[in-house]
Amino acid sequence: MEFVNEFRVPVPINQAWEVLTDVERVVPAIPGAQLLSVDGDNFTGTVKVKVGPITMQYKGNASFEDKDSSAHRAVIRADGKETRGQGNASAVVTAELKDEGETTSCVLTTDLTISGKAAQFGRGILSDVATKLIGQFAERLEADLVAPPSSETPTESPRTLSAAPQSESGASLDLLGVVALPIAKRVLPVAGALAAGLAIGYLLGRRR
Amino acid sequence: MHERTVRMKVNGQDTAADVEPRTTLADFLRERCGLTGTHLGCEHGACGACTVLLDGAAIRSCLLFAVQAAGAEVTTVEGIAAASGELSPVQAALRDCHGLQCGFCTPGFVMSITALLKANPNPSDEEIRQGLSGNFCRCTGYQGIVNAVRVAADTT
Amino acid sequence: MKAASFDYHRPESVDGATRMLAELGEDAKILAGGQSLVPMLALRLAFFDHLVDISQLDELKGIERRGDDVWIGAATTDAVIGDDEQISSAVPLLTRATPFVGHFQIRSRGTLGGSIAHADPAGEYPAVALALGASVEAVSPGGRRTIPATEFFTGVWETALEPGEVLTGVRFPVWTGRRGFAVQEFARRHGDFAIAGTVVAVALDSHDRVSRCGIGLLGLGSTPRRASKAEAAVVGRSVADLTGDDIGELAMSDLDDIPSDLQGSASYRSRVGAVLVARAWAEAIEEATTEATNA
Amino acid sequence: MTQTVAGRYAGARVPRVEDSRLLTGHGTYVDDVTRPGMLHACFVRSPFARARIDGIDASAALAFPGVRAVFTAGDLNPEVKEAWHAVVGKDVPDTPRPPLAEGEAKFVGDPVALVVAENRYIAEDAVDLVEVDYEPLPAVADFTQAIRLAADAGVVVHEAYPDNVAGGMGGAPPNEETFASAAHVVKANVYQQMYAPVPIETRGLVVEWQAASGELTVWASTQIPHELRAFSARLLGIPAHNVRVIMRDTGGGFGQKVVPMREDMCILLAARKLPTALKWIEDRRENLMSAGQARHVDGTVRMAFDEEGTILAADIDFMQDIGAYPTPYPVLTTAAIGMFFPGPYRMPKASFNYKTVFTNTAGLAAYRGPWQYETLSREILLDIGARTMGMDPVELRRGNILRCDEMPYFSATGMPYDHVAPADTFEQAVKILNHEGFRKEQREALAQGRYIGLGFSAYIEPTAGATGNLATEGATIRMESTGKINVYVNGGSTGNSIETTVVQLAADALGADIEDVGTIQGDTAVTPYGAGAQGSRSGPMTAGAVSEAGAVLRKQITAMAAHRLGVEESDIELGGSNAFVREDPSTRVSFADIAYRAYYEPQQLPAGMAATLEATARYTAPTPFTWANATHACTCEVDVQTGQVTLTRYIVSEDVGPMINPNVVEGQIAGGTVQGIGGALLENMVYDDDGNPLSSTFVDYLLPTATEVPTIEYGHIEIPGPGVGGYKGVGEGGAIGSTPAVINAVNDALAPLGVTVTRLPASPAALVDLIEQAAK
Repeated sequence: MEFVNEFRVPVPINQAWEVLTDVERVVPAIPGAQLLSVDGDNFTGTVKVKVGPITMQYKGNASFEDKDSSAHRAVIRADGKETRGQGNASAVVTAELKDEGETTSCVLTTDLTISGKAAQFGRGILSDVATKLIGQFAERLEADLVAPPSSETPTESPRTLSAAPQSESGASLDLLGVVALPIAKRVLPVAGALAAGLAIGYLLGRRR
Repeated sequence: MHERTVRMKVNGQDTAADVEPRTTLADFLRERCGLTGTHLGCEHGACGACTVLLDGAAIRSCLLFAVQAAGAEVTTVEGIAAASGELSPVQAALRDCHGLQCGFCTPGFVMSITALLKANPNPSDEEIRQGLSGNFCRCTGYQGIVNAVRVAADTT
Repeated sequence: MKAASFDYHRPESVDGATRMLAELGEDAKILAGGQSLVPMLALRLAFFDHLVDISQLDELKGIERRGDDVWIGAATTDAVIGDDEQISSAVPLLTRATPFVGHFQIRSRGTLGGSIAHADPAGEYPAVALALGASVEAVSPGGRRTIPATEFFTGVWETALEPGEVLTGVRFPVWTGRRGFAVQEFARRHGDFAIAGTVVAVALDSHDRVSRCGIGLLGLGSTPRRASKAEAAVVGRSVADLTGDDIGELAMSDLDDIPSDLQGSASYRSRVGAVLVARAWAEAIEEATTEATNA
Repeated sequence: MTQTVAGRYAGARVPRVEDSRLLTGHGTYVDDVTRPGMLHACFVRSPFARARIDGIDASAALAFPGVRAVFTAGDLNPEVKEAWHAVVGKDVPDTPRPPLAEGEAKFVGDPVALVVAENRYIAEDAVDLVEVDYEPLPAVADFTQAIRLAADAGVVVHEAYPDNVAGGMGGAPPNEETFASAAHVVKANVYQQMYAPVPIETRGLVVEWQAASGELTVWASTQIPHELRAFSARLLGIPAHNVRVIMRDTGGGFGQKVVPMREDMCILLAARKLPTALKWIEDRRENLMSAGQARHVDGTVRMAFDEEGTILAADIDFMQDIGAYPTPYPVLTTAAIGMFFPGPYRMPKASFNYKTVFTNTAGLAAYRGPWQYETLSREILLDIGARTMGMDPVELRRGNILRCDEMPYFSATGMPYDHVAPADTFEQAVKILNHEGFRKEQREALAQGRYIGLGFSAYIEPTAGATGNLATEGATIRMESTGKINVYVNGGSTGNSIETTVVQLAADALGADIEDVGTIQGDTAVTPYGAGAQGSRSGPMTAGAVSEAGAVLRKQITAMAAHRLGVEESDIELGGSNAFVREDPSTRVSFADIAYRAYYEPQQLPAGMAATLEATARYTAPTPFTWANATHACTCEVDVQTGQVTLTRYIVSEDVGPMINPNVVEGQIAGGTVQGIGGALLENMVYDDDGNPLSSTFVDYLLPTATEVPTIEYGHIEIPGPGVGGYKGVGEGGAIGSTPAVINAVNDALAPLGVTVTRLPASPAALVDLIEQAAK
């Protein structure tokens, strides 16, 4: 399943690239993410996603597939395993920055594969969830980027333009949905993998 | 781990057992009280096979932990017929209407119908079907069960 | 299919519960009726080290007329709500929505507070609370506060409640005058969560003009929704000038996160939602106008 | 024809002997069995549709308090001696079926390891602690793409089948000249979704091995106690007489419990390595993920008609999804779809061709009316044909359906129909429905913008198929020392009431009062071999066995009574649990006295007369098939705005020969019919593109409930079959005929909108989509 999320930060592209590839600044911005270890090319982290009563925690490691500082493009492959249960999540996250003068747009393309209970109950609102998480990420990141906080923070607050299909892309995606009900009408954990991908991805960014 | 003593009245009998908090009422009844008439068909509150009466109200015993029922009065399918073995009107009606085949879902239906008729002694056909819709049966196609509720309503 | 281990607590009071929750932190969860939580635990989708059972606290039970509202304690069960005379006369929409909440075996355990706090996008009670303009009462060691239903539901199973805050009750405004109420739901089977549903409340003035309107939607977003645009469009208009179909279309027009799943795509849900709103509207208007003749 | 037993009890609505224990919670299902020190098993299952297993680390699980063992493929799989199934036989090449996944997990839910612990709670805790190192691999999730994926991408489920095709078969090729020259030719693609038996009691067994004596005792939820015993002995390589299988009550099977599956093998193998009994009770998610799948066929059907709508030829070309681990060998069973495709119609030419393909889903398993697709696709096509030719579907069927006077009749695929009259059940159904009246009502409804419809479906069904171990059934009848009678049969009842029917038949066979007759079933230690409750055979086959054993015992009783009363054996009548002189009924001796004499005063018997008061017989079916038949008629209303289908009337007119117990017959029909209704409208076992199952709970897998099913009206035609009593089987028919009847009713209702459903299930969303498309 592919998701495209876009957000803007009110800083020039080089500054954005610097920040976006700075582990210490990016990780805290990722919902539920925690860096466990940085070991050469290998980074491990956890992402804990809570939705109502449901908690899904993935422990992940990531490998860096491509990073082009001139094109401001980074590709990260991340794999996470549920810390409880037999489920897995893997994500290939491509982050591309676009120079828009005073602002920079960041396009995240996430190819997500989920297995385990999360996949069996939760496909219905994945894009909704991913969008929400990235939105949170963007807000926190922006707050960080415009720090030190001044009274006139940018008027344009980050908008999340979800290019992800609201599951209207035909029957196949509809089948990925999950029927509403008391158990897990909507399960977010899948988003954990997405966040994991981001987390680890940006951790990797640090390595240069 | 951290078991605790749970006391409740089951079919009129004072009962106590040490259980983990996560032990469901269904497992408490089946494994600690030896009342295996309460069946588990899904363990997530959908099929109704584990239906029992808690202080008179029909509930899913797979959706309640035994510790939550502490101090309560529980009635299971074993507590429905007379001590002499004479079937209750609901049980007799199910037999007379061929309202059961494999019998696995039957205890849940006996309990649900008993509660249903207590709350509404003279249900319409629609009320009967809606009242039964929380219990799954795979054998009978519900034909005999629906008829049995009508018959039991007339005989009680 | 057995839950993971947890510790069970049964506080003696709401204050005791809030203190307990403060001590135990995020590894603790409030257990009320448990009809949504326990399946999640059994399926091991949810894990908590501590469950704090508030279902037996008397101070959370009860139904009282309080000024222009009816207050219902959080631990009041669906079954009690469905049978209560005062509610059926003062807040009929709640009474009519109750039979749609699962099956009667679920309603004997399920509670109003649990349903509101669980905030299922397809929950009936949350939609009723939105349509009628109810307010939610919560308490924490920090004190008590009241949250308008319109600000309460923030996302899938997410609410404005702070960690450790306990929902104590809900106040439902009593609508007076020429009122009409209707509930329309569409589900694959009786008792299933709705593919789409709506609860409609209208009040008319003596000239058959809509003086007040509340339309709650369920299954049509990541939270229960209020069809604000449709509500605004009908208030002040004469019922003769309004068609259910238009209102149904309008009610769908401002939805931006209709879910898609096994039972139907977002476009299907929105189509069904419009139909249901139209049907509920007709029912509610029918009732409101006939009340005139009685009045 | 054969004489039918004119009995006192056979044919009556006798109350069931099973009911009092089941209604009071005193049945004994496998989960009710406990043994001293019993341990509990839970499987570690693959979260991936296809993944290489690079390693399994059970150390954390083994260290967990209360865990006794963790078994992996290396521990169990090498222990398998023989694993063939009797329904197929030992000489047919089988598809792979390792107890635990070996090297590669092939579907979500594939058992990878087995945890044994002191209770189920701990076992589930430990399952989460087993670390399996998976390397995910591309999977075949959509069976219609299986062959392409193998060819284009090399995605293969089993290495031994590089094209993902397990096998197939083609009869005579389609007669294209006929199709080319016929006045009318209709063609349709019919896709049937995957659904499953879903008994309310899941699978399970308790296995106890006693090393010292080499004895194995198995308490099981099964339809086939004796064959489970034989299978267990073969699997473990121990003598069958050291294996005892016990089943008292089984909570539904519908085919799921007729053949031991991989988990059963695992528990049998693991129990042998443990000091105490091992219990495995499948939970609902496991049941919906791995207990086997059914239906799931995609095919193209064609029919050629002349000017008057007479069928000239028919052809079916289809593919069935058999998943990763079909049980049993699927290729032959699938052939039935092709062979029965002509159904109850005069069809001069018929041809079929099919393939069975592997996918990364659980695996095809038996389900009530496994060949149902032949009726589904044929009956949908007939209605399409009728609309195309401007005929009423009733007229079209009436002109082509077979009549009693045409029997015996060989179908174009070589099926030898006899003792059956499809036209009779059809006309009876049309009559009960009041066809003309409905058409009038339909026109009026349409004028008001309401869409109501009528659907028919007729089929001819092979019951009591007499192949292999299914061809015979045994019974022992014993008059005990009290004069009471016990009937010992294999049983395997999963709700088919065979305890009651056996008692009815034995009482009639011996002239006993029904209260004096009991039955013992399901314990292989005391019952004669039988093939169990499958293939709509229990009624007719067990009736035959009881009749033959009863005749022998009747002779023994008569001989003793004649001597006791001093008359000729030919003067003796049996009735009311007495033997009496025909001319002078007051001269009598009770069964109790006869038994007392035989057991306690054998020396009083005349010289040379054996004291034996019991008989065992094995009945062999007289014909390869016993043909039953039925016509289903259904009416519905469709809400074209929401797509909601409401069934308003449902009629089944059926011929299962004389009815042993009409309650039982109608109960079987109703249960099957509602399963078929579920298959038409609700039930859908969905996998996503990655092979994740999306209906693994009762929240997502929609069983019909009391609010979705109509009242069923029955019509009975009783044409005696070839066997004893003329009885025919009734177990499966309802599930075969109802799905197409419902779909045809929906299509009839929506015909004015130009909508025809050929892809199942007919969900509200699917119907609304079709209606919108048709409007464009």
